[in-house]
Formats: sequence, C-alpha cells, structure tokens
Amino acid sequence: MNIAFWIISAVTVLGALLAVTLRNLVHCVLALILFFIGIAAHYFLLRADFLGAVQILIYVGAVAVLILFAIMLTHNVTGTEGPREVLGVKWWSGSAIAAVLAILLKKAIQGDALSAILPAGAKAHSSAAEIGKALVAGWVVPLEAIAILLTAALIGAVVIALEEIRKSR
Amino acid sequence: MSIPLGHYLILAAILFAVGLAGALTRKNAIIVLMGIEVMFNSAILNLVAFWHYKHFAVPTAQLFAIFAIAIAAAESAIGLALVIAVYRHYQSVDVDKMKELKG
Amino acid sequence: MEKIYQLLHALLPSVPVWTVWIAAFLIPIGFIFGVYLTIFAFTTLVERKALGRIQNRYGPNRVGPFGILQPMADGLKILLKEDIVPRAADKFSHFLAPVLIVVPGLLVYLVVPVAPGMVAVDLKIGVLFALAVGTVSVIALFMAGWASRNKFSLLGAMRAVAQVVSYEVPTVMAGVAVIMAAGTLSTLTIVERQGGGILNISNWYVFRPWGLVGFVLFVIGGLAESARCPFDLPEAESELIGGYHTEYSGFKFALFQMGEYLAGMAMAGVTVTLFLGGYMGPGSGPGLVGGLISMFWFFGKLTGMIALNIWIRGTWPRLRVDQLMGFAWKVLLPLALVNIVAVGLWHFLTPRPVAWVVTTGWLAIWVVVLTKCNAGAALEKREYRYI
Amino acid sequence: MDQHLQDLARQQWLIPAIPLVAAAIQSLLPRGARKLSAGICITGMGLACVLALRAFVATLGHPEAVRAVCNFTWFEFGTTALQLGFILDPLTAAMAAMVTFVGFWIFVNATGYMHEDENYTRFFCFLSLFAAAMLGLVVSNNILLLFMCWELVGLCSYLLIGFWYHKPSAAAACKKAFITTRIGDVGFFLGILMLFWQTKTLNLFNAGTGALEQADKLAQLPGWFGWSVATTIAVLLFIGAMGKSAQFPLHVWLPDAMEGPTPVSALIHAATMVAAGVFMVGRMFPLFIAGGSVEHPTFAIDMVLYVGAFTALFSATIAVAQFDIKRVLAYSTCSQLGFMVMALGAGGLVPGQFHLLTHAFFKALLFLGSGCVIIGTHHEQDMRKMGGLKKYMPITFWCYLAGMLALAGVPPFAGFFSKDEVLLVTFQRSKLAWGMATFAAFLTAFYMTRQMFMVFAGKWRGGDDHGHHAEAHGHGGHEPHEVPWNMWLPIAVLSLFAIGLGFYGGKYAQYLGAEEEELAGKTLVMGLSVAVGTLGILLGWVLYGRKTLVHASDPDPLEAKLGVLFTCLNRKWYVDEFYEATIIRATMATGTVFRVIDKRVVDGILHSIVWVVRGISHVCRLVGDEFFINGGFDTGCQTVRGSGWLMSKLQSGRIQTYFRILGLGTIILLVVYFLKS
Repeated sequence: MNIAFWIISAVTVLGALLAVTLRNLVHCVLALILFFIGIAAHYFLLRADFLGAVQILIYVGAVAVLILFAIMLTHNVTGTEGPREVLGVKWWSGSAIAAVLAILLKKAIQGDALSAILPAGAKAHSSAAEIGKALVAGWVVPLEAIAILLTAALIGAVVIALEEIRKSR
Repeated sequence: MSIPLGHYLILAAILFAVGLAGALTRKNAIIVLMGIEVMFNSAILNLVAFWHYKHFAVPTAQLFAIFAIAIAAAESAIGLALVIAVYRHYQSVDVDKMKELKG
Repeated sequence: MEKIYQLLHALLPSVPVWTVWIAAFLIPIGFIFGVYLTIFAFTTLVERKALGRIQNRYGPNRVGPFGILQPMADGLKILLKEDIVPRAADKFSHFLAPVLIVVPGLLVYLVVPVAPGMVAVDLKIGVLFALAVGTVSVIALFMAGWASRNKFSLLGAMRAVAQVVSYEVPTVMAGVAVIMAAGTLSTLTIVERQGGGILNISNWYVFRPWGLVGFVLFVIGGLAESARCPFDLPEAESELIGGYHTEYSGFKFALFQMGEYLAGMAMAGVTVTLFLGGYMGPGSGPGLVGGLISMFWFFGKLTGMIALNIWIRGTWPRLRVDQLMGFAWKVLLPLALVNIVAVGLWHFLTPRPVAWVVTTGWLAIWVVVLTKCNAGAALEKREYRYI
Repeated sequence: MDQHLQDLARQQWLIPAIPLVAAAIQSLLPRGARKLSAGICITGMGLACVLALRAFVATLGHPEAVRAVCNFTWFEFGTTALQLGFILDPLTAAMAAMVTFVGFWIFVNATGYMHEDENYTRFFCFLSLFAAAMLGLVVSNNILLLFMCWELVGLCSYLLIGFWYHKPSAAAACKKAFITTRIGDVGFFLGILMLFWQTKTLNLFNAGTGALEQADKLAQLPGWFGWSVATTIAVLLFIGAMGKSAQFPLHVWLPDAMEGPTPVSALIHAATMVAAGVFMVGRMFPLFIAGGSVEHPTFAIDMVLYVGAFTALFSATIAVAQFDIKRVLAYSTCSQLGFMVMALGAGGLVPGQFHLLTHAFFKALLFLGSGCVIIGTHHEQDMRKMGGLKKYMPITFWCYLAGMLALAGVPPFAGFFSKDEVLLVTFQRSKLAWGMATFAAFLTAFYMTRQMFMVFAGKWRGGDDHGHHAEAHGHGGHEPHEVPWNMWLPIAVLSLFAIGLGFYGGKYAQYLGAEEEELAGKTLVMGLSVAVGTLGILLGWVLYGRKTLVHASDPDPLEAKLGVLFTCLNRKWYVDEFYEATIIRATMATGTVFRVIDKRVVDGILHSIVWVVRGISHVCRLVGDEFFINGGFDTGCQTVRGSGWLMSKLQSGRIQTYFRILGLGTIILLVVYFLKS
C-alpha cells in the first residue's frame, strides 16, 4: 500500500496547493474538492471507511457546494479575481510563516519517537456499527450538543444571511 | 514496508502549512475560509492517523473526528453566511477592506 | 473482488500474481461496463418507444426490426457530430464535467449486488458509499453549467445543485430506515436480510409499513437526484433550453445523457437492493442455477424500476421550482424523519401484529397531517366560457 | 383523613403549575392562534380552579382548623439546606379557591374585552403567568418561595399594565407600578433576611420549627428601635405589603395601573396583586401579634391599623372627585384595602380575610362591569360622557348595581357583612380608626351612587363630542350597545356571589378556627354603618340623581359645592406632585450636592496634593535636577505614547494580520519547545 499512500498524498497536497493559489475562485473550489477526496482516500487507506464516506458526503456533497453557492451569491459568477498580488509584503510574510511552521513541525515530528510507530497490523476493524453504538451509548451528550450546535448554526446562518434583505424591504 | 506514523503526521503538517499560507496570503474571504477548511482537515487527518496506529481497538478517535467534521461544517456555514452578509455591506469580499475595527 | 482474485489464483496458479490482480480488477469493471451500458443503450430505445406509445405514436421503428438497432445508430451519429466548445468557456472544466458526471453513476454499481456474493466490492459501508458517491455528481453538474459561460447553463446548473442537495437529505434519511432495520451498512447483508419468508418475497422491506413509505421516498428522491421527470427542472427545455448541457454537443452530450441514465439506473439498483429484496425471489440462492435465477430476479426488478421511471416520465407534468423545494423540505424530509421513528417502533414492539398496527397507524397519522399542512389553498372553481 | 390532607398538600404545587404550563405553551403559540391561546388559558385556570375547590372542600370537612404542609429541600449549601414547601390550610384553601374562581371568570370576560387586540396571544400568556404567580404565592409554605412568586406577580403586573406599551402613559404607569412596589419589596426582603438570620429557616410551618411557629420566641429577642425581633420583622414585611397592597404612601401606582386593559385591572384589584399584600400580612399574622396583647399592642400592629385606616379614608375622599370610571374604582380599591389592613391591624384576621374574599368578588364584578361599559360605549372611560346606559345595557346595569350595593355596604349584600365585621373589630381597638373608617364607608356609598347615576341614569351624553354634525350625517354607530355573552356571563355569575357571600361570614370565621365571641357595641356599629351607607346613597341621589347631567361639559354638581377642595381631590391631594417636588427633587438635589462635593472638596484635596508635589518638584528643579526629572519624565511620556501608538497599529482591524501573529506565536512556541528539549 506504499504506492497508494504516495499517490494519494501527492494528489492531496496538489489539491491543497492549487486550492489556495489558483486565480479563479471556482477552480480553487474544484481543487479543494480534489483535496477533500484525497483526504477521504487517506481515511479509506487508514481503514476508517465510515469516516471516508462521511468526508465525501459532508465535504464534497455539502461544504463544497456551500462554497460554490457563496461564490455565486457574491456576484462573482466567473470567479476571476484581480491581478495577482505576488511579491507583496503580505504574500511573503504569509508564505514565510507557513513555510517556517511546516519546517519546524516536520523537525518536531521527526525528532519524536512517535514518528517511527508502525501499524499494529491488527485485523480488528472499527466498523460503523461500533461507532454507532459508541455514539448513542457513552457519547450521547456530545452528540446532542453537536445536534444543537448544528441547529443553532443553521438558524444563525439563515439569520445572518437574511438580515439585510429584511432591512431593505 | 509499511508507512510509519510520521509520514502521516508530516503530510498533515504540510497540508496545515498550505492551508495557513492560503489563509494568510489571499485577499478573498472565501479562499481564506477554504484555507481554514484545509487546516481543519489536516488536523482531523492527524487524529485518524493516530487512531490507526495507536488506538485501533476503540472508535473514540473516529467519534472525535466526526464531531470535528460536524463542527467544521457548522463553522463553514456560519463563515459563508458572514461572508455573504459582509459582501452585502461592502460590496466586496476582500478581507483587506474589512477593517472597521482598526485601532 | 477479493473472491475473484482468490478464484483466479486457484484456477491459474502458474500465472504471475500481478496479472491475476489486474484481471481481478478488470473482470468486475468489464462486467459493470458491459451489462449496464447495454442496459443503458436499450433503455433509451425502450424509453422512446414507450413514450411514443403513451403519446399515441410509434416511436423509433426504422433501424433494424422494430427499430431495435436504433441505439447503435444514435451512438454512431453522435460520435460523428462536431464537438463545439464555446470560445468564452472555461476549457478545462468544460472538458472535465462530462467525464466526471459518468463516474459517480458507475461507481454506485460497485456496491449493488446482482446475485448471492456477486458484488464488485462488498464494502462494510456499502449504502453510505452509494449515497456519498451520488453526491459527487453535483460537482460535475455545477462544473458543466458554470464552465459553459451561458446563463441558461448556469441557471440550470444552480437549479440542479439545489435540487440534488435538497433531495439528498430525504433520500439518505429513507435509506437510514433500512440501515436501522437491517443493522448493517453492507448492501449484500441487507439483501440477505430480505430473504426467506414466503417464496423469498414476503420479507422484502417494501412489504413493511415503514419500508413502503421509505420506498416511495427513495423512488421520489432518486427521480429528483437523477433529474428525471417530473423533476427535470434543471433541463426544462421550455425555460432553459437544455439546462447545464446547453453548450455541449457530440460525444460530450452523449456522456451527459449516459451519466443521467446511469445515475437513474444506479438509483433504481439501490432502490431494488434496499427495498425490493435485491436478487431475492422465488428460487434465488447460491450455486450456479440459484445464481442465475438471482440475476434474473435482480435484473427483472431493475427493469421494472426503469419501466416505472419511464411510465412516470410519460404521464406526469413537471413541477414548479417552489413546489420542488417545498416538496423536499416540507413533505419528504418530515416524512423521512417520521419513518425513522416508525422503524424504531417496529424494532421494539412485540408481537409483530402490534408492531404492524402501531407503525401503520403512526405513519398514517403523519401522512394525513403532512398532507393537510401542505395542502395549498383550494383552487377556485373556474368557469370556462367555451365548453 | 389526615393522610388525605397530606396528599392534597403534596399536590398543592399543581395549582400554580397548571397555569404556568399553560403560559409556557401559549408563549410558543403563533400570534394567529387566538382561540387556541384563550382556550388553553381558560382551561388551565379551570383545572386549577377544580383542584383548588377540591382542596377547599377537603379542608371544609374539618370542624377544627387544619394545616398540612409539604416541604422539600431545594438545594444545600454547606450544612444549611434551603427548603421550599407548600401548604394547605383554610387561609390558603379559601384564597386559592377565590383566586382561581374569580380569575377564571375574569379570563372569560377578557376574551370579549380583548377581542379586537392583535396581541391577544401575548395577553393571555401573561394572564396565565400572572395567575400562576399569584397561586404560587398563595400555596407556598415558604417565605422565599412566597417572595419569588411575589416578585413574579410584580413582573406580570409590569407586563400587563404596560401591555399597550405604545401608549406613553401605559409605559409610565407600568414603570411606576414596578418601581413603587419595589420600594416596598426592599423592606420585605430585609424582613426575609432578618427572619432567616434569626430562625435559620424560611419555612413558615414545619412541625414546630417553622418561622411562624417560633414567633413567640422571636418576640422575646430585642430588635431595632427598641422593638422585639418579631415586631421588627413584621414592620419590614408590612412595608412590602404596603407597596403591593397600595397603602398610603405607596398607593400611587394603583390608580395609574388603570392604563392596562380592564380585565388586568380586575385581576390586579380583585384576585391577585393587591390581595397579595393583605394575604401576606394575614399569612405572617403570628409575627405581627407576637409579644403584644389587646391592651399593649405591638408597634407593628398599630402601624398596620393606622396606615389602613388612613388609607381607607384618604383614598375614599379622592374617589369622590374622579371622572374616569376606572379611576373611581381604583381609589375605592385602595380604600377597601385600607379597610382590610385596618381589620388586620385591629387583630381581626378573620374579618380582614373575609373582607378580602367578598371584596374580590364584588370588585372583580365592578371592574368587569366597567370593562363592559367601556366596550359597550366604544372605549369611553369618562363618566361625564356616559349616562343613560341602563336603557342600552340592562344586564350590565343590574349586575353592576349588585356590585355597587355590595361595595356601598347595603344589607344584605356581601360587602355589608364583611365591612360590618371590619368596623366592629376596629371599634374594639380604636375609636379613632373606627371613626375614620365609618366616614370612609359613608364616602364609599356616596361615590358609588355618584358613579351609578353618572353612568347609568339620565340620557346618553356620548354624542356630545361629535355634536350635531355627526348626527346629521347619520353616524348611528356610536350608540352604546349591550356586550356579548362572554362578557356579561362572568359579571352575572360574580353578582350572585356579591349578593350571597356575606351570609357565610360566621361560617368562615369558624372555618378559620376563630372562637365565637360577643363583641361590644355590635348594634351601634351595625346601625351606624347602615345609616352612613343610606346617607351616602341619599346624598348621591340628591346631588346626581335628582337632576342628571345633560351635557358632557356640564360642571360636576359637587364641584360647585366644594370648589377648591374638589380640584384638590380631583388631583388626588397632589400626592404625585408632592413626590415629584420632594422625593424626586430631593434625590436629584442630593446628586447635585454630591457632585459639588466631589468637585470642590475631593478634587480640591487632590489638587492641593498635586500642587504640593508640583511645588516640591519645582524646588527640585530649582536645585538643579531639572535635566533628570524633566528629561526622564518626558522620555517616559514619549515611550508610553509611542508604545500606545504601536499597540494601536497592531490593532489593524485586518483579520489576516491577527492570523499572521497567531502563526508567529505558534512558531515561537515551537522554537521554545526545541530549545527546551
């Protein structure tokens, strides 16, 4: 499965890079979808099947669509942006911070004993059924909290987005 | 040879940095949000990697990942709603122009 | 897939392992391509002929006996057509969209079992996989509409996206009912749970109160997700020319058609798997004969579902946009949620007759309530002058 | 049987809980669900009424006074457990039955009165909450719970008086009601704190350890101003009751509370708000009388007596000169509350509570009747513009007449008996208070007669505004009309009680556990009472009945006789103006004084210190440290300014800058991590 890891990783990183660098907003979103699918593939690779399906269902099916709708609603139908602001202070400082952070994190990870751990090779499979049981047994309060959070977010998003419409009426 | 945990962690770190770079360098609020989504996902990837390598028997990490995904979804919904509201107000989604709170 | 691999490995021990691997990959893929694309091709014919009959005309009857070779002629014609890309179009997305739209449709077949043990991959999360992959088509639709730089295309795409996202929710919820009853996400297991009983028929989930409701929800949701009549607003010819595929021609257009039909058939396949007992029927079972009978039943049911789709297309008028959205959120979604409660009741109530009565009553009450709540203002009685 | 009572006491909480739940449901209803909302409200009250009557009947069966309590621990802090509880005794049972019964009919009437209001749902939600709060107050066996419900009653009165908050007068009135009662509540709260401090319990009755059961012990302990603790607490509690029950000088809010819808006025005046104060005094009565005797009454009880007597007379005089139909009734409520309080002050728990009950019935009747009149005359409240309504609204007239006769104390109506007992018990204690009360009774009869004649007799004067002009155009729609059944039925039912309830006075005394005693001067008091009542009515007839007003602009006959005094009465003895001129002015003046003190004295001290320091520094500079101090100080200032400027630059308002700093911070943390490891 080594090759799979490298290919998927390459796709994922490429998707992420394109998502934050492309000029066209819609292309950015498409790249982001590539990234999401790459992450989902990683989950499948890590035998978290359920999570992979959830990742596709939620991120590709919902979040990406949401972002697309947001782009369309901000009257930027073609998705193009102004001229590239490369070489600006912002660009350099941001990239530098990110790069330094990546290098430092890499150092930290490589310097740690954790990094050398290999998979236990256990055949045990944490299936969707187990997750479901855990969700309604020990984790029911967080589950409900998340439910409330999502409801609140739903209502909040509607209210925020509707506010000015109501005003203009 | 199998992939060690470190590879996943480094992958997640790289993705995190890419997302951070996007959030820091781009002017468009929607892309900033996208960068944040990338960071979120890399963090969740870390969780799942640790689960796979260290705590395979219990699904707790997966539960945590599911909760994180749900919260990220809520966050993106609210964030995009805010972007739309801001757009209505400023006729722009340029984060550099949102500086009402300047000191 | 692993089974095929093992089988081949046992049969051909001398062949290098990697070829066996590749063969094990290719056989199911070839099967899916061969069978479903053939079905697709003839579905187009059957649809045209059936619509013709419904509309009191003959339909295609020139190519071959009874027009049976019409699909070949269509394919040939469409291959020979010029492929036009608008100058302003976003070339990359414009090219990618038709390719991408076929993929989810095909991927769903991976988890649809056609006979005992005969499924391309027996995923532990089969149902979820099918539903998740189905959502990806949204992206392809959007790409197609957006890349065309045509306002009709974009409007069609936005309609399609809104429609698919909205109908996704009740469809998944209807699927959840089956998952709860079966206690598994694996499609193969779900089908096996529906076996037994009288003639392998009486245990189909559609013969349960919640299953019937779920079936109806799922069929409606499937129709809407594959943008078929009466939910074909994204490509409503009278309003949007061709919707998101206005700017496509030649083989790309054919791919769109294919994607749509494949998605519709995939939904039909999932419906059959979840509610109509999959390959279960009198005589189906393991072994060669049982397997063949199973395949007969599965494809028979699939054909039946396709026929139902065609029938609906021929007889139902198109919905308005507001009706479409209102229907998804105000009728289907509440009903799906109620249905989940019904499964819970079904699961915990004993003995069976009690469960039957209570579940049916519960669902009936809500159906009535939802109908009442969503009943629009009664139309005024009109008087026509020229009767 | 005892067990039965215990069970009932355990179920007492249901009585307030049902209206509370009803209020909760109504708060969630959409605005359009008018019928449903009213239905829930009335059903809830009806159920509560059934429960209250059940409890009442159960206590009725006992020959001697019974008391069942049900306490439970609310929460514990340290070793002290805070208990709450419910009680079932005759006082509570009768009160709860009255509140639910009268409340029920008021709610029914409100469906008619509020018919045209668009905030119907909100109104009934508040009504339910109001009833729930009052019932909670009645059934609580705990002064803390009582206080909570007390405050809730205050809140509801605020909400309901200000129901038409778009009217500035209503907004002002609800604030006034809230703040005025709040002044009293400070006293109440201090009383509660003192009670808890002294007895370590807030339960009223708890098998010998309750606060009230320790009243005699408290009477031995020294409190403030040379009073005993019991008296101190009683005085403080009575201040609270003065606010709630509108006793002079905290009565000012009650007449203004007329700004609310009329059913609210009925509820406030009859069943809930003002009754709360009297009920509370009755409930805490052991504290008031503890340590005193008939010969040597405690200060608390004296205070209660004279405040009550003065309020009775004072408000009655004001009521004489009002023109607003509801205002007359409002001042009469004040006056009647004075009677009740006075009876309590005279040591007559039974007459006080009995008068509370009868008064609740006939005052609710009168208010609802005035509501009917207001609706029937198309929202006219000025009595000068009414007249002749007997012809148009016969049912309302007869019911109103019953209520008026009851209030005026004409035998055999309810008010006569209860008022007679009040006067009798007062006669035993204080001839002065008795005299004041008798005069107040005379005035009561007079002003009610005046009202009756102004409203119902003569001919309709409502058209005067519009003059001949409107009539010429045939605007017949302004004629008064009879109200629908849901408005007149409640007053009809209540009028039965206004007529008949008085005969049960003796039974009620027995029921509360009072011994029969032959009081001196019974004949004299009763005779005088009847005499002044008749005199008042006669005088009213002489002034208003013989020759009724013809036009709305005609002067009041009494005004001609009394002159300046009438104006004075009409302006309510200028109490509001007095408060405006004294208390409010004084508060503002105090504020000004303190500001001046702050400016001159405190600042002066500071300034002088500054001057001294400056002088010292001056000296230092002169001796040659100019460079050091000056330079150092300037540099310091510059640094502060510069860093402030820098800091404000950090606050760029740009989210990405913050984000970048966040990233930098993470990097720094990582570097620190590396350096440490």
